[in-house]
Amino acid sequence: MSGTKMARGHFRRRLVASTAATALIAAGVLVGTASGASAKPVSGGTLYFITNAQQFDNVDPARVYTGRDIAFFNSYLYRNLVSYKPVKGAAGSSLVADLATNTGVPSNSAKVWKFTLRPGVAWEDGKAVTCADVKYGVSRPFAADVITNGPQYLVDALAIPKLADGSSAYKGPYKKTGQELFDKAVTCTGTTVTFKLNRSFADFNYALTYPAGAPVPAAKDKGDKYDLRPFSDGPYKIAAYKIGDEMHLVRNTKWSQKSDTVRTPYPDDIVVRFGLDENVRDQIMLDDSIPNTVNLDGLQPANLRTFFADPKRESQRLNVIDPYIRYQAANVSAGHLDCLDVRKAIFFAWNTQALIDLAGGTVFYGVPGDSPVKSVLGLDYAPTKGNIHDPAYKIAGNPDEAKKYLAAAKTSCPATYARVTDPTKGFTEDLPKTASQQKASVLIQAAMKAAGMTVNFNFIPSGVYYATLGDTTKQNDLSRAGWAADWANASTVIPPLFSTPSSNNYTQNTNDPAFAAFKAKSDAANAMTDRKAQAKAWQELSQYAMDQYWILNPIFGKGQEEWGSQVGGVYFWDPQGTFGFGQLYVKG
Amino acid sequence: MTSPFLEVKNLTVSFPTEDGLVRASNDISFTVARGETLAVVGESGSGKSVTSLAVMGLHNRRSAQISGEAILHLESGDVDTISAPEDVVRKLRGKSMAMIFQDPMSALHPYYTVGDQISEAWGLYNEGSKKDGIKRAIEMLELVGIPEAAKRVNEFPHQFSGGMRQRVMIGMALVNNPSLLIADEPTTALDVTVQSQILQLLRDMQKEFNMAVILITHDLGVVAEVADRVCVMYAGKIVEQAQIDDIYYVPDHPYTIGLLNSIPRVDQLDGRRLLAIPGQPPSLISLPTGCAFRARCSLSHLVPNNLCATKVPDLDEKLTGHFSRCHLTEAQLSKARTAPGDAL
Amino acid sequence: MADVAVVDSEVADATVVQRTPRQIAWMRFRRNKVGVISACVALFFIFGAYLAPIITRILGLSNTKTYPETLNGFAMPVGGAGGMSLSHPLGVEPGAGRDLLALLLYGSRISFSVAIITSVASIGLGMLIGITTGYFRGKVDAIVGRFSDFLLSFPSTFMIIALALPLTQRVEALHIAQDNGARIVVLVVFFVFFGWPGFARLVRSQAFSMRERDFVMAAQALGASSWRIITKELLPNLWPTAIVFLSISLPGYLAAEAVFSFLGVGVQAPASTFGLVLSDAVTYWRDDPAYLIIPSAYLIIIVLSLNLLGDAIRDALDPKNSPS
Amino acid sequence: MTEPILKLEGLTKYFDTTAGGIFSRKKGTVKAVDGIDLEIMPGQTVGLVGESGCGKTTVGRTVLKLYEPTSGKIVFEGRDITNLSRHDMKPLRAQMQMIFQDPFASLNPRQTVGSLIGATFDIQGITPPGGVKVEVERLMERVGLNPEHVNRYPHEFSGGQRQRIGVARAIALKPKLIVADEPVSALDVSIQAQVVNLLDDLQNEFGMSYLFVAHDLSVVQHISDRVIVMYLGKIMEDADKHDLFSSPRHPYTKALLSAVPVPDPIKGRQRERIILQGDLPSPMNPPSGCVFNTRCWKVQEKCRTDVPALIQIAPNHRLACHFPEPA
Amino acid sequence: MLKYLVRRLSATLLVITLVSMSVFIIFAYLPMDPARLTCGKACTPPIIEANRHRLGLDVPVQIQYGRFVKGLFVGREYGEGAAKFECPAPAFGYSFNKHECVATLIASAFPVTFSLAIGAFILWLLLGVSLGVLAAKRQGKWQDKASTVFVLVGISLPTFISGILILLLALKFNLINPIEMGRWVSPFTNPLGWAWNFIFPWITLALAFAATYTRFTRSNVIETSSEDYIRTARAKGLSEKVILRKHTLRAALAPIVTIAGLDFAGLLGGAIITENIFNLPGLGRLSIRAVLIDYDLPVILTTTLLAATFVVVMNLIVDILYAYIDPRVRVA
Repeated sequence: MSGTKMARGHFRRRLVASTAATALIAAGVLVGTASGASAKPVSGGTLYFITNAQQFDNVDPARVYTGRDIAFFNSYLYRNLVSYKPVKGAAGSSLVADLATNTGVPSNSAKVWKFTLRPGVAWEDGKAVTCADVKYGVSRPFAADVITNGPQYLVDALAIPKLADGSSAYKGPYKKTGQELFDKAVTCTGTTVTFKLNRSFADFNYALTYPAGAPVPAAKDKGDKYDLRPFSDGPYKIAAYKIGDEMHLVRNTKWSQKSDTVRTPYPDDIVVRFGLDENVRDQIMLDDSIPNTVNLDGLQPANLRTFFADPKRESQRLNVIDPYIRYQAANVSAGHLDCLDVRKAIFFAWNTQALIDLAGGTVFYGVPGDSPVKSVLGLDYAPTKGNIHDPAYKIAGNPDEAKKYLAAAKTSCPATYARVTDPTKGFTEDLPKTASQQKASVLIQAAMKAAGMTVNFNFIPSGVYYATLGDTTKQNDLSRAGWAADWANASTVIPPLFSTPSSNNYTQNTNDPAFAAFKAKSDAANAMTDRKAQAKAWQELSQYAMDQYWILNPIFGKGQEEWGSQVGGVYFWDPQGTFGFGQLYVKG
Repeated sequence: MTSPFLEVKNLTVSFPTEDGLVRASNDISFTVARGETLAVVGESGSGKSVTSLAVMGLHNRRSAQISGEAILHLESGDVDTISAPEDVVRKLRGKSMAMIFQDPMSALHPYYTVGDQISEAWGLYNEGSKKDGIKRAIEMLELVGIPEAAKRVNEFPHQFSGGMRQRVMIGMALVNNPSLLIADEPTTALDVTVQSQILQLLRDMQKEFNMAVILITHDLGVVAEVADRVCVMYAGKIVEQAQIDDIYYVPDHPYTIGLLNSIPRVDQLDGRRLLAIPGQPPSLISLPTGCAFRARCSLSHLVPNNLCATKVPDLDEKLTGHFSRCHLTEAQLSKARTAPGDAL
Repeated sequence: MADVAVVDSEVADATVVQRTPRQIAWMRFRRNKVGVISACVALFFIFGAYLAPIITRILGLSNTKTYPETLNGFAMPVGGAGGMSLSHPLGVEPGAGRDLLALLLYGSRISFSVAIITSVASIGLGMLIGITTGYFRGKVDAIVGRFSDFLLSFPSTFMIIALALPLTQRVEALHIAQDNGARIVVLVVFFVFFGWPGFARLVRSQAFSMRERDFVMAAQALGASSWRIITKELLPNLWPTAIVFLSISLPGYLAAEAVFSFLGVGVQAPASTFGLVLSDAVTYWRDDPAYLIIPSAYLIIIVLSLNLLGDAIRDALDPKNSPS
Repeated sequence: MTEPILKLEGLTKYFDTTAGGIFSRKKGTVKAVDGIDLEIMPGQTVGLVGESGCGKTTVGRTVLKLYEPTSGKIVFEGRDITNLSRHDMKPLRAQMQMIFQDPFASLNPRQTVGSLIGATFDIQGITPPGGVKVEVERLMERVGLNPEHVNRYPHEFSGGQRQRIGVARAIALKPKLIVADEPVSALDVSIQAQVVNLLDDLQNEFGMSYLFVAHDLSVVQHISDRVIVMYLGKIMEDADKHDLFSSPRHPYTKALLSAVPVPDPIKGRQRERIILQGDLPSPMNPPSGCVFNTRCWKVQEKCRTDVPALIQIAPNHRLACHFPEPA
Repeated sequence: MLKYLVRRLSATLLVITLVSMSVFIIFAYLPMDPARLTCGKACTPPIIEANRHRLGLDVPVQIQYGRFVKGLFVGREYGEGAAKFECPAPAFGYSFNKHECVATLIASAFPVTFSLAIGAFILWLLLGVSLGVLAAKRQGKWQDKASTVFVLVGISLPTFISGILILLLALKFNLINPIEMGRWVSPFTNPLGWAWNFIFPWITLALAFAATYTRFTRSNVIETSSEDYIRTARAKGLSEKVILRKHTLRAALAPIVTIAGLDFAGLLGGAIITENIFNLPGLGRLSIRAVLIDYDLPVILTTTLLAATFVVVMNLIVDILYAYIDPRVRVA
């Protein structure tokens, strides 16, 4: 399992380039935007996907939360009320009505949203998709002990009271505790579903691009087991899903093109092969031995270069700026990296160059970033001052500068200084246990050593990496993490990463004296309706986070996709940060 | 005297080892006729078993150097088991010559029933089904005195007692009416009461089958009970060969004399001190020059010119039909015989 | 009577060259060319492992230092054969750019340490338990015997893999050792825990049968204490078994350590062991085959020479060849 | 009247045989020695004969408390040592020693002759006059070994020489009783006499008693003053050597004697031979009544039901038979 | 015999019970918190507690064990209210990562592991025994030396190296279709496809195991050849071929049953490395991924238990088999 690939499954957001779309640095402009655009798509054939994973993390619509999986299932199995437009480029980030006839009608300062269902949409058993199905689907994320992993926007935003411990008073459709509260928040009148929110939520329809808002027929729901065999209202249905082996999708004969303006199913069969080792996958891609294959995981860095240098593979690859930033979260709580000077020392000592080289170089991996908000977010991004723009900053690390800060730390925070410089102690970084992160640890160790610091590593099984970090008692001094905006608003970046003590905030900055002020400003920004003012607030907050070195050495990442010579219709679907699965076809 | 069935001439067997050549048996010659029992007596390492295994062609031809002849006078003609091709010798084994061993426990295959093992031997030289073989095995078991043979034929060797196992061995060896039976210490592992049973059985079987029997043993008592003629071996060589009574009453070699004088006898209650032969047998790798027994022989000083140390004595016929390998004169020997205490 | 004595000793002098059992084994071992060569090779590697800090210092290398100048912009070694050069005799590690020789020297140090500590500890424990149960028998023997049967039926590999992570955390929490130290502790404890019953069984059966041997009875008849019998009568006769077992288990544990670190259990990066280097090398096999071949060969040579050495020792000490 | 050096009263030794499994269970009991009474006088040699499995070796070992007796009494020099602890036994061990059958197995292959013999002093904590080394060399010389070989290992000696080492070890502390367990049966014929003579000489010199355990009646006959015949853990007959060999009263003794081959062809041909049928019964399941009844040619109904007592039929002659042979 | 069987069987059951108990206790006292690890991404204390309840870890360990044992016989229910579902007996637990009853996962993984084990087993036995016999018969000749080399290489070459080399070669020469690699093919519907699927893993394992058997066979054949009963067979006039086939091998190979049985049992628990390298969805891969990727406790617990059970049961089978082969150890 090559690290970048593996890790990608564990960054949990993908980016909407921007609704405003104007300031967008278009994705997919880096290396030839491939895809034989001239060829006409053909129907039929079998399309293969190959991956090292044993299974999809989740298949249950309420639990799917990785960009790739959302794009995959949205294209084939589920229909949401609204969807992103399945086209290349900036236009792909615009919303279109899908299951609904419109993209949502807000009222009461966007505290109430109404969607009307499209007629003629049927489940795979032929029954019509009803408003009750939508309501039932929306209710499921409330069953927090069954529906794990999914996005929490609906739970957070629907007008249902919260209990003292922060959980919703509604416990989901299985236990039915507080059902009446939910029934008030989500109502059906005919084919119109109405959502009552607890606050103004101008982007609420974007939150509904998550399948968590997709309908589920109550009769087919089997709780946890629904994750294996969700019911389809899309153009395909699951013929077989065997973990560790394959998922086989076949055409859903009850689906009709008339009722769907978004999807265009081409292949007859779609097969996802699980558990293929990286050597095997790379072999397939390099030899083009299975030409109707799409690689869901990337190539190993070494093979990546070979593949991208081969002129024969010109039309089988994409190298784009992806929606992710990768960074190290500094645990600023007492007893950890509670010393700004030490954090700065680490920042300056960091050998970003070697780490980038290791992961494929700037061509494939990314460039040093200067903000938690990625530049592709447009409006909300502004270059920050300091950090990588500091004259002393060197991309390959500046141990001398680091030592200066360490010297300062000696007086400003002697305990922390003593610990990080003690060869028998040092500080500890959490890393997911993948081959590439283990390799990266070598470089990190060498860089820290050069600056007179000691670093240890705590490798956590990759599948439980974030779950383990989420336990604040388990978190160490520094934790590697990644993030992508859920849609083109830093409201999906700054608050989750810094201003809520939720499980996505690995800085533990609630202990920071500046936290209260930061949170207040963040909450205010979140509630702003003036987009420009809001953007400015986000920029200031970004600057503050960077100044505090809550996160260190972010990388604005890139992503690559490869596919076989028989696969056509490939483009990079910006908002999902992955393929536009729905347009893929197998060349005749 | 009938013509010999087996004629062994100048048989020499050596084994090359890391430490040197082991001359296990050296220039052995003897004959044995049908109906006759030849006993080969000697201590461990004297070469008695090695000789018999050579006759049977049971030495690994790669690890043993064998010379000389061992001629079987068969009805179909003479065969020299030393020089004959392996395959020819193999087809003589079991049929023309058979062998039984000291330890019947380890000599029987632990995983097969005794019936299987006997019928396997029978099947080699007889046409017939397995059933016939088992029938024959039962016959043989009855013959060698195993009670309830029909039942016990299906049992495994470990279910038999030592004596019964040796009976099975004998039965198996005799299943094809061999003309020659070599019994290599057949009773050494057995208790005396069982030993006498087995010796009795061997005598009976010899009569029944009119076999030539070579009995290899270290026990002079056993020899006295069953042998017609005796070869005494020492350090790989035959030192004395004679009719049974001659060996016991007119022993003609200091070693034989010494042996007879050194063993306590249950029939003599005089409590006299045993006359031990001093020292140890020599190593077969570095045999001393001259007579191998010289170092332990108390009479060698009687031989002039230090002859014992320089010349290996020949196996001379000192009395009629009585061969001895010694430089001493008959007179000197006869004195040693009659007054052992004085001479030795 | 005097006549007997004199002649006896003459013959004994002529036939037997005086040698102690140890000398005989040593002589037999020396005669085995393959054994001697593999002993040299094994010693060479063992010394290499334990002198790693000195060797690397002499060569001006470090196992933690990265050599960015040896890598190109794609973090691949510059030059052929995995970046072999005078300053980096076995080339460098792609990706991070550490010196491969230093990695292997330090890596084999960990592997050897684990293997040696484990072998010695499990043999020591096995010897202690085996000899006591074999000699005293009775209740203790029955209980220990059942327990070791029980352990032998445990899927030790599974247990090690499944428990390595949580137990490492526990060892760290108890401040017994930290980080890779803790992982090594866990690995060694596991190996020993599941390793001793095999040897104890062997020793027990030998002690059991030896106890019935007349020389033990002779000692008992002289009034020797159990302690004396165990230490003076049994133990000296069990050393060859222990040495043979050691020579067999050493390469076994060495390879096992490599396997576990390959699987991601046991020692972890940024430290280097054979398993870690090899699992990393597999991802580079196309672009840098030397990086796969050299460590594989290095490991195979070590294990092979230890195995050959073990064979030679076994032949030299084999009781079947022994004159006793 | 002199006191016996060793007296056994109703000595029994049973062995439990167990079956494997998670919990071992008793499978059966081997009655190796089943009620033995005997006395050995100072300077006397008592031969204990019988076929393999008759329990004679077990008697020897139990006498020395190498096996704990199941019941009965062992009296050594008038002292009941049956229940003495290991610790209390230790000083007594200097007085009672053992010579073993297998000269290969009874010497620890990893110890030199010097340490093998010297261990006796070491264990008993005795320093002989002149020191252990001198004494060891003296002992070696006494048993006919070259004292220069004191640093050699057992494998460097021949069988006969090893048995001499064993003898030297046994006599080192000048014991009063030596249990010699088949001391010559593993030796070649020409060597047997050497060791038998050595034992004879030592007895003359030191005056110790021997319990001479052997299956070879010729050797026993030669060395013993008195001979005890055992069968299936029980004494069949116990008599003065001459009585026993010239006029055995027990059918088993008689059969045993007649089965011993005599190295005299003419005598052999003339001799009356009693060939016993069948094998020794299993000591786990001995026959009822007289244990010999299954093979006895004189067996009668009484033999199958009544156990014959070992009774004194003449001075120095005890017998356990319902229908003894005529004297 | 029946009595013996019953006794051995009950002893075996007891051992399995003890093993399962200790495995249970060991895992129950680990510092890992499965409730947190499987509770998903938005873990708050109430959710973790709800999750603990869902996993059945909110009760003392003896009750957990009781439920486990009960589940084995009557099945087990999970979830509450409308989300309730059942794992039918034998229920080893439920994997919330894979959304499957562990028994189902095992049922699909076991045929793979069994196929791998049985094929490799046959291959290495054939290879090891025939090489061993050859070496013994040609003692000191080149065949013997060649087999020694094979043995040493086999013993010294870790499977994670040999397996990868074999895989890379097979891929390089297009001997395997990479996308179909390791996919389960039933031997009943497509025996050739099944065999082809497993041939490289078989070779990998056979290489590692055959060496031991070659060595073992060689020394046993040599040892047996010097037994008295072989000399007896020769004295009977049997030909060397018959002696080897019927007399020597029978005795020389009998002890192999024990080793082979235990090796086979060990493999049945999962050949972790080989399964991983060759993408075989067997027990070994199931368990190692459960450990290294998502720490899926019910799966780890079950595979561990299963592996132990295989060893214990195989011990029993081997003993019975051995008694059948060697009449001396047959019990009355």
